[in-house]
Amino acid sequence: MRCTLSSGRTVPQGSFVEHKLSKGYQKATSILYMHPLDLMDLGIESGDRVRVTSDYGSVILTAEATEDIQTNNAYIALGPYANAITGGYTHATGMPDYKDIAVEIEPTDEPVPTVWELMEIIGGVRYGN
Amino acid sequence: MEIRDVPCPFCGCLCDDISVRLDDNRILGVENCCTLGNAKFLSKGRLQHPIMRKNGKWVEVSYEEAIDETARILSDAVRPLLYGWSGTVGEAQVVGVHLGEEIGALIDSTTSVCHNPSILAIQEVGHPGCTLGQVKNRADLVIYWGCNPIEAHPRHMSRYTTYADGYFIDNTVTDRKVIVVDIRRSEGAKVADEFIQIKPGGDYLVLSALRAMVRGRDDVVPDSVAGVKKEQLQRVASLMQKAKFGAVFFGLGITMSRGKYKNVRNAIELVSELNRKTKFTISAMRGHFNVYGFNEVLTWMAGYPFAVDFSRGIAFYNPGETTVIDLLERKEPDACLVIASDPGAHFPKSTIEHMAAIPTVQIDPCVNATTALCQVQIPVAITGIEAAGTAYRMDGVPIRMKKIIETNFPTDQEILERIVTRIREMKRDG
Amino acid sequence: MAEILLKNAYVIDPISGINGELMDIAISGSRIVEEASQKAEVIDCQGYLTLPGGIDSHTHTSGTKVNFGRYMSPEDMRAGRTARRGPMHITSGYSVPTTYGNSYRYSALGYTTLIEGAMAPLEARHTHEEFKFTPLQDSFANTLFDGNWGMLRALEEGDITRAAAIIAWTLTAVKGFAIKLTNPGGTEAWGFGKNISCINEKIPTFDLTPADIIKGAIRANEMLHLPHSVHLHCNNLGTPGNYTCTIGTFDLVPDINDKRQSLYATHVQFHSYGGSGWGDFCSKSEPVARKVDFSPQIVIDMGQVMFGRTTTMTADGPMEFNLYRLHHDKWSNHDVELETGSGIIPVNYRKKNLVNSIMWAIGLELALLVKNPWQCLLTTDNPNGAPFVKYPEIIALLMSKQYRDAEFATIHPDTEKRVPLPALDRELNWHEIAVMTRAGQARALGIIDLGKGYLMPGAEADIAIYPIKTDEIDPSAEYEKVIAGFSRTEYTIKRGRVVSRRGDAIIDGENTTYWVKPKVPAVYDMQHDPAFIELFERYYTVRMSNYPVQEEYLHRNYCIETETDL
Amino acid sequence: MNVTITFRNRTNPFIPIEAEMITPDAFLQDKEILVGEGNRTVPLEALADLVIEGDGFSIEEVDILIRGDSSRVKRVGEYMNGGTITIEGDIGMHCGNFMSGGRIEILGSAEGWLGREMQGGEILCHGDAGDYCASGYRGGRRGMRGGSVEVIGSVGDFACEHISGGEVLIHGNTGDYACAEMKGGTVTILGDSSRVCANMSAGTCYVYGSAEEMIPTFEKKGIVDHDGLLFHHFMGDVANRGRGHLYVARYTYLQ
Repeated sequence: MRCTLSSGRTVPQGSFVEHKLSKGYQKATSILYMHPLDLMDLGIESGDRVRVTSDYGSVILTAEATEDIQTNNAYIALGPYANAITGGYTHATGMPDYKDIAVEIEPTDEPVPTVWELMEIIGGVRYGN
Repeated sequence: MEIRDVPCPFCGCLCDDISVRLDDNRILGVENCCTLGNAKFLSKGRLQHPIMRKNGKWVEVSYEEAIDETARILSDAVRPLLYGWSGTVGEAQVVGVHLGEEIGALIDSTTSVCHNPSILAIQEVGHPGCTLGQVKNRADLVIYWGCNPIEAHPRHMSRYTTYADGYFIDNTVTDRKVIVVDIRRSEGAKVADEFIQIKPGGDYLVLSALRAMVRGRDDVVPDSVAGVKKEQLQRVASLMQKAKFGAVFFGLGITMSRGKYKNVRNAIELVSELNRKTKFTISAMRGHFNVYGFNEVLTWMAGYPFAVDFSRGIAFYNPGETTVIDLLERKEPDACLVIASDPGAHFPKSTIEHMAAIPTVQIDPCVNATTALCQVQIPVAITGIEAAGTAYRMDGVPIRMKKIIETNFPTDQEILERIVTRIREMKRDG
Repeated sequence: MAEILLKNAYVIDPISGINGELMDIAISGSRIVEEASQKAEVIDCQGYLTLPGGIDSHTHTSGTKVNFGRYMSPEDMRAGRTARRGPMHITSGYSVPTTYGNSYRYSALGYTTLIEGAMAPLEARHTHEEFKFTPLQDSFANTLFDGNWGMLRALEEGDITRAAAIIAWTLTAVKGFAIKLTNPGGTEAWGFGKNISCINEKIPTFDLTPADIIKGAIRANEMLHLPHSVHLHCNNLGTPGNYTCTIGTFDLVPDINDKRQSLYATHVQFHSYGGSGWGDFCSKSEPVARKVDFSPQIVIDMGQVMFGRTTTMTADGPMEFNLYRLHHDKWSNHDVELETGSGIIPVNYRKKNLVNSIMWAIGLELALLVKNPWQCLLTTDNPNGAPFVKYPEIIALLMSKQYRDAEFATIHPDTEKRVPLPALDRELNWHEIAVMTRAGQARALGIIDLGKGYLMPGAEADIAIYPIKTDEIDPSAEYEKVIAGFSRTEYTIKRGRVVSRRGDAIIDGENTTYWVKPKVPAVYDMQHDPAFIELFERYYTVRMSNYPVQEEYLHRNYCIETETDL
Repeated sequence: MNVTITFRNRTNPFIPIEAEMITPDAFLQDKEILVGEGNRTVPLEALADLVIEGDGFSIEEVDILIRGDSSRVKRVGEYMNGGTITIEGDIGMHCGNFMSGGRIEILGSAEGWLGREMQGGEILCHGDAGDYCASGYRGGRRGMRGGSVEVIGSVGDFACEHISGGEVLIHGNTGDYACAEMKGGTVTILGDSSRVCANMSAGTCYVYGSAEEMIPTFEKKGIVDHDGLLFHHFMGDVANRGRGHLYVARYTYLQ
């Protein structure tokens, strides 16, 4: 399904901002909010996982229904999950396209990666656990 | 023990009425704070020692070794980047700017990925603004455009707008109208008198239509603009003109969406136009508690609010060229110092890939996503709790952050000063 | 203590009554002394013109709106960039330079003391932060009270003593120096988008007129025995016909201080306009100057306009909006809750523009028409009329009729019919220039007692040595040499140290911030006044305890304690 | 005088080179050409082979040829006032800034800010040009004021922003906000464009393709014939009290 994805702040994301490696932060930033009708179209329910793919990458997220959003639109808290599918081109303004990202959404059984895993994919090295 | 009137080191609201209960140098409880601030004051867990990556493994090192390594990395670099700054105080930012000058670095802050477009717009058309107390005491119309105060600035409405007592406002709930403009029905939209839902990317077009209407040129506007009916726009244009004091607050909904600074510019020009009819102000909902402070500091020291390139010995500024995302995307920096921010969590993948590929040092109290990208991390005192200094509220009001807890961790300023000193020694010794 | 002996200095020191004497000046530590020891470093002044360090009694170099002027103007920043060199940091900016830019460039002109023209109390910390990075000059902050609700309420109740107590608390809290009124009442009216037309119009939100505020503040100022008088930016700035308002304002001023004026009216050029609109806009410098001549209790500064690009910035928010509607360029506004307003727009004063040409003439006329130079000081209201780097040109214009005529020939041809300038033959002399750029300022500011503005033993060793031999230059004809001479000192000495040499800053420096602390009896200590506390709690967005500027912001500072009549 | 500059391969090809001294004028005056490579200043010869043949007595006699990888070389031809520069490959940002005379020809593509604040002379780019082609500097004011820019390929976003004079011809498409804040001059876009002429106050713009997401505050003036084709004629931007002319072959609104 083609959707327009935007990212932004949420209270849970903000509350865990000092604990980026916690389960709470991971959960708060890896939920994909979608209209219930779109979930129906995908044949999934809240809590199911989806693969979200843009021109810049692909990431596994947990879908959640909300009527606050219009169909064919999706919303995600800002954070490393959103950034896994955000491009670095800024139209020479300095600001990447964190909003209005064209994405393809499909159901999946794959697990949501941890923040450390996302960092390792791009060449980072986890500290501690 | 209770310490009153503590400024909160979380968001740009910089609420300075927090009461903190302490016992034995530990925070037991916090009053007046929102969920976000609360979480920060009560946060536990931090990096205890400087760490460094040796042979692919993290090892604990002394402050001296970590600072030495940082100084070496920065001195060797041809295109060093100093990034972050918004989560620390002006006194540390000043040292950062001098460091940038000293080593011919690029210096940029988190502004680059939040309200950079607002600044670009202000640089084109100016900024009719005010301090938040003007809104609190006078505004009978408040417009939140592309921002979500309930989630991002939870006390904004109760301290400064909708629910705040005001000198010229008899009943704050009935005497103030609230308009929310967003692409989704946010929490704020639910308490608004009027909600305008725009198609993603359509803010600019709606703003142009409102400007034409305020000028009395409804005739040129089509029946529907970016998903908004013309009738609703006319109703809103009329509400705006009837207000005695209107205040627009805008957020990342318009700075990050298509058009970027042009959206903000259009919003500012709408407000300037409205000032011909009545009183109107516009303000950015700044994120980090001191994101505005870095803009102020860099401006008085180098002339520009962010994204300055010192490589040619003068200050050069050109967002899109000297901004952090563009630099990393083009793989220009060959070393990076990150302080008081977490690009690992907030930058697009391709850009942090480059950060992981070059020597990167982070100065931060906590282990965060950026830790994984670094060669060195130096833990410091938590600014606003363990270290004092100046922060600038979203409206430009400077407030002194307090130190309420004693700590053995050095401050950002101390670490930066030691790095500068070490770099000077290295230069002197050739 | 380090000692310096300046030999063969050609000194003009109006406060000490010295008008051109070749003499030696001994410096020990930060002060001028009777004589220096053998160890003193000797500087041969070669007979060069040696003056007390320049004092700018009204300039905008530090604080919220100045910084916003930089922030919003990358095009101005790139117009004046210098590289890091020796101890000099990089600088940017032409009309609103960075703090280091201001400091180095003022120092090159021989200025050692700056009075920030307008500091909003709520944002005072910002001004003090920038003072720290303006290292080569001492700093003073005029503090804005034009729309201060606490003071306005007290005046509304006719309680001048209480108004004085509120002023005292605020000045002490924000480490301010003097009372500044900018368009009194007008900035409060601007809170709802309105303005005040003149001194007798009621403010929409308080039962007061500007006249009430001005008279009340003058009385309160003297009750507090502040060193400086009330520093006033009159109502109605920049409007055709406003000279009547200005003269009416001057009529309000009693003569109640025998050491200095009772009112300092700033940038009076902008307030000396005739005509009923832009169509018949003309100079009214003559009646204004005549009024000043007959009012020893008043001192004014010029607010000279010079041609070229600059940035206007003032607490006068409504005026800036009007200016924006004329220029259609970018416009910033920043109202400060319970206190004042402010606005900023870039402007380009053009010779082809008749109004701009008339403005240029009016500033010069005021300086030439006011008989006593102690009553008309040299400023551009930097950067409003022009950036301060234009001072040498202004000095030359005042000293040379020939230069004025040459310039006059290049401006809008209709100017001649609207201004008296071409008929003015007066040419100011070196002594008068010294009065208008340092001695007069020191007296008007009330800081002679602090050792400012003169060169006798006991004075602060703030000295400017210009590469000018007054007996070898005819300023009337060789005005180019006057400009060159005043543009770059041989030496600028600040507090006993050479800080600037032939235009380059040579040390980091550290300024002193001067602030006042009136001694108020406990009963008038607003810190414990319930009504005052309530005003804070209910209407400010900053807690009263977080409002005062903390000690950390002062660095090197000097507190002027005053006895009061409260 | 023929100047050939051949950039050599570098260990770190990503570090930009700032080469504002590469102008015919500098070679005519026989200046030592210094360039910035990151935070270091080096002679041009440290990065490129330099061959100078023949003499030049006037600026018109100086021809510069740039070869090798010049895609990260910025500010070539800045303040150029005569002569020619030919670039065989791609060129970095700010090529031809403030140019007032002479001719620059780029056989490859150009990065952002091509011909920024240009006052005169000609630029011809055979490939694509990046964002802010023929635009102004931050802080608004007037962008390109004179001269001509022709791009055979497409251009990025914010092309001709703040343009107040001169002529621009784009054979391909533009990105978003072409001719934003336009104050004068003539811009011709043979391909498609989006949100074109936003907030324009004066000047003329032709879009031969489709104008996507038209700004909703332009006044329709009817259909006119131009160049043998029919165009919708708009005036605006009304939101900005503008009196500019926009001619588009096709258009859509975001409704």
